[in-house]
Amino acid sequence: MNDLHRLSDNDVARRLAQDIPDGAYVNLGIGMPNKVAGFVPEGREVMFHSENGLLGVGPTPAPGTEDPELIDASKQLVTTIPGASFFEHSTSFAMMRGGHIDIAVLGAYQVAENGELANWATLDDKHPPAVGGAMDLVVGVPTIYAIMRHTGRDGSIKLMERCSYPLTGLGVVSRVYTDLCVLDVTSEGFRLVELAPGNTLGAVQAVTGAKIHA
Amino acid sequence: MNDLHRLSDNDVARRLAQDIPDGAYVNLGIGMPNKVAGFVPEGREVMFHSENGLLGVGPTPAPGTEDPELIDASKQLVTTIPGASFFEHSTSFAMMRGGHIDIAVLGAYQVAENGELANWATLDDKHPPAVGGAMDLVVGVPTIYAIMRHTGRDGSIKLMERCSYPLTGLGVVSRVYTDLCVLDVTSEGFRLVELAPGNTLGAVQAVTGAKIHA
Amino acid sequence: MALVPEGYTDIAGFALMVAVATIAMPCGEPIGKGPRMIDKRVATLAEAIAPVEEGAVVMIGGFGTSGIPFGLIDALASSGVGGLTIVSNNAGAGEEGISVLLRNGQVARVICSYPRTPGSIWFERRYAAGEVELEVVPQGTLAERIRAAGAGLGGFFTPTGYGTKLAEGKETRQIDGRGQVLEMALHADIALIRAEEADRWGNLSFHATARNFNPVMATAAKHTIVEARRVLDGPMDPAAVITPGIFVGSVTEYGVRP
Amino acid sequence: MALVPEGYTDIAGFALMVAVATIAMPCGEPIGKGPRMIDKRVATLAEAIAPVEEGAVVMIGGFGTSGIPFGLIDALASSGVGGLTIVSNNAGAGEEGISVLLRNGQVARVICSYPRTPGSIWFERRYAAGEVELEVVPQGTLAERIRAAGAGLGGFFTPTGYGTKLAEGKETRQIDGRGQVLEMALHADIALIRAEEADRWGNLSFHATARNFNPVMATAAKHTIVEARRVLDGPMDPAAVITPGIFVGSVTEYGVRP
Repeated sequence: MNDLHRLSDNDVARRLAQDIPDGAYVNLGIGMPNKVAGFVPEGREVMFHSENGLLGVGPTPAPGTEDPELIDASKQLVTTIPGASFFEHSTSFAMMRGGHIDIAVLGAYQVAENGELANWATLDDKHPPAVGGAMDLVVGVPTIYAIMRHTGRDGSIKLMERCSYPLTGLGVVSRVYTDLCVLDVTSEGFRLVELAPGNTLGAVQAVTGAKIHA
Repeated sequence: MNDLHRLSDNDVARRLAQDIPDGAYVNLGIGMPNKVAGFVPEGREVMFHSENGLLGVGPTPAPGTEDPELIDASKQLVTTIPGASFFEHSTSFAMMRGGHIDIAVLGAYQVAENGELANWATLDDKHPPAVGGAMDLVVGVPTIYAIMRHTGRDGSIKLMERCSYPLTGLGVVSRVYTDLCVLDVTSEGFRLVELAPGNTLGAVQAVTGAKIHA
Repeated sequence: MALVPEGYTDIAGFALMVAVATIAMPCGEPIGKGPRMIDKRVATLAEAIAPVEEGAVVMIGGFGTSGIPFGLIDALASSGVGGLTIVSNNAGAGEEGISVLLRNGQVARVICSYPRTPGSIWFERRYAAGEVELEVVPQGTLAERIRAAGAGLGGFFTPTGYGTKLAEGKETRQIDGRGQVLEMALHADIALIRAEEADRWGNLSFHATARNFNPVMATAAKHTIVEARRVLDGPMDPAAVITPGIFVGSVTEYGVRP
Repeated sequence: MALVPEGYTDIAGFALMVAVATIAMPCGEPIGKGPRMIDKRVATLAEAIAPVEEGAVVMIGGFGTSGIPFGLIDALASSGVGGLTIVSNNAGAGEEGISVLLRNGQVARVICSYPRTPGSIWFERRYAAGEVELEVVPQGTLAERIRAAGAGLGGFFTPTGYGTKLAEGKETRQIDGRGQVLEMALHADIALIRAEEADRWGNLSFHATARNFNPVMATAAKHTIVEARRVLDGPMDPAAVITPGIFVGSVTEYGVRP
């Protein structure tokens, strides 16, 4: 794998952010997905939704202005932008499940070429499973972007023919952004959108568990 | 029926109002039930619920202070009392169906000795049926009081063994207040609570379609 | 084996988001230097109503005389679009509101809980002549079916109506010892909504009992059209928003109060 | 045959109600001359928590660190009541909130969506030792099951979780071409709620994202116990009420903000 040139997490998030259109309602999962907010191109107004009851998530508060009860789904302190609203949980999930949010960006353990997503549980039964809001997002939001490292830290395959971990949803992922490439999920399987600079399709295919259509 | 002494609608409403306890949450149906609000004994704080999104209905506004968009379920102009709240329809019916309201007072075409209530449609198919919120109230509110004239204007029987009109609910009425008497609905059928002044059980029984247990 | 998806544990990068974001989104100011990007305001009621197509399912907020979008209904009447299915609590009264649509013959079907308001002459006339279909739904079930559509649920079991004529032909079962009826989500193409205040993001608040069916209907249509008594210049207080703008398609100011 | 039940057409009598009512209920003033009649205020958290019984199902509002009724949880911990089923989004973190109940061994079962918050050591310890049962529910389904209980619905069909491990053993069907799972109402004996403001009628408002699960849980319990940062002397503005007092059993002031 010496011939692979990996983007940083921030660069993957920056790449994904280019695909968030002006005026979109977007839910960001915790962790790597949450980085996307910082890279939305200037001039676009995007309303970020946080499952805990906030539409219009703003940046981290300036020191001294923090509100301990104004947090996002990652439990980080945030602010609101103009046009924001607060609401309770059943309304928040009505937005998610009811098809009102345009795009959700989710982390993933595994993504399969048929759009399967696994991001809530592994095969390890020692630790309690924790599903959060991921299953509601994948059934309700029409466009699901997965953002992830292309392979596990141990080199394990994460993009594959079928997920081996318990599923979050079936046929839900539209596009995958990794540190090596961007792939669309199509009826034929993964289709290459672009390679991260310095990589070849052959090298990326070698660390991918399903065929990448060029 | 010369020997019957009938209470006025107001006196029936006044009698019923004695049975509304302090602190109760009460929904009043349109028409005769709505009169009950005016007769709650002084010193009791009762929160009247209106299905169109108001808890804490107050009296008719003084002339010149009317708010055309502050109405009750009868579409009459009202006010609010201290402690009132506004909410939307699905919350309003959550209160009704979810068992949060203590008492509902409903008008009735017919009430049966097994607690059946008919108050939304007749056997006349020429006119469109109109159910409103009655069916939600009868399934959700633990205590349903029917308030009605004991017989129809044409002398027809309205308290009977089984309703002949389409049902609003099964086994839902707890007590019936009429211009002739107050009856409890029990597992044995109607049981006399009291007679309007000047009436005999025999005379009232004669205009009732089911046995009144003394 | 990492238990947490890649990146989940790495929230240090959040600081970078913040650094960038505080530049791109200064608090309290519109984002960017260009024109305001989310702006749901539409100049006229006629323009607002233009997306309504022949045969559309149209939800109309209001209860009695309160919270009815009279301006939008009049615009819909003027548009002449027909074959409509109207979902509303009532079926109009007198010569205004939904009655105008019925009088014009624009309505093929009504789904409501209470079509017998005093003065519902146009509904009664069309109904008696067999010119309009009627589906009567218990009021709470109507609100809940609309909510289910907006919330992405297929249907629900409710005790309301069990054992009555309105449950005939419907699936029922016993749950926790009570008879319950399966009721399905009720979707619409269009919702016509009356609000008190709105902002350019489509956030809405309502006045007194004019709230009623408006918030829930706003969630259940493909396109939600709002007349607001006042359209604010700035944003609404986030805690005062009753209907978040995500549910709203367009907003037009219509200052008339019935 | 009268189409309208007796009395329905006779709304002239309403005027009499008004005449009497304006005497009994002068606008803006408490009713009657005696003591205030509806007063849900309770002096101490310990008194507020007294109705919680051994083995109760207890819903606890909050998400992450926001909107959690820490005061009530601490009072519950001090009460020593055990065998509890806790329904909450998370399962506690660090040495506070739900973690204290777990540490004390008061919890037999947890129903939640996300028990793996960083620092959920007491949950993990009890879970690993088999000392606490866990039911994991997708977060939206959790909120909706709670709402169904509060709204008197038996259950609902949702697409969430269809085809996954969390739908195993559950009834499913196709609705509008989508696989959906039947989920049942989730009731509680007690709900512990954190509000920003409350009045003596139990009306509540919430601060920012501290709203989260609190309003929906307040509807679903036999007895709802509230800690409010401020208890108002007078009534709340009716349009600003988020949780109407009808859903609330008791209110105690607890000014501490996390």
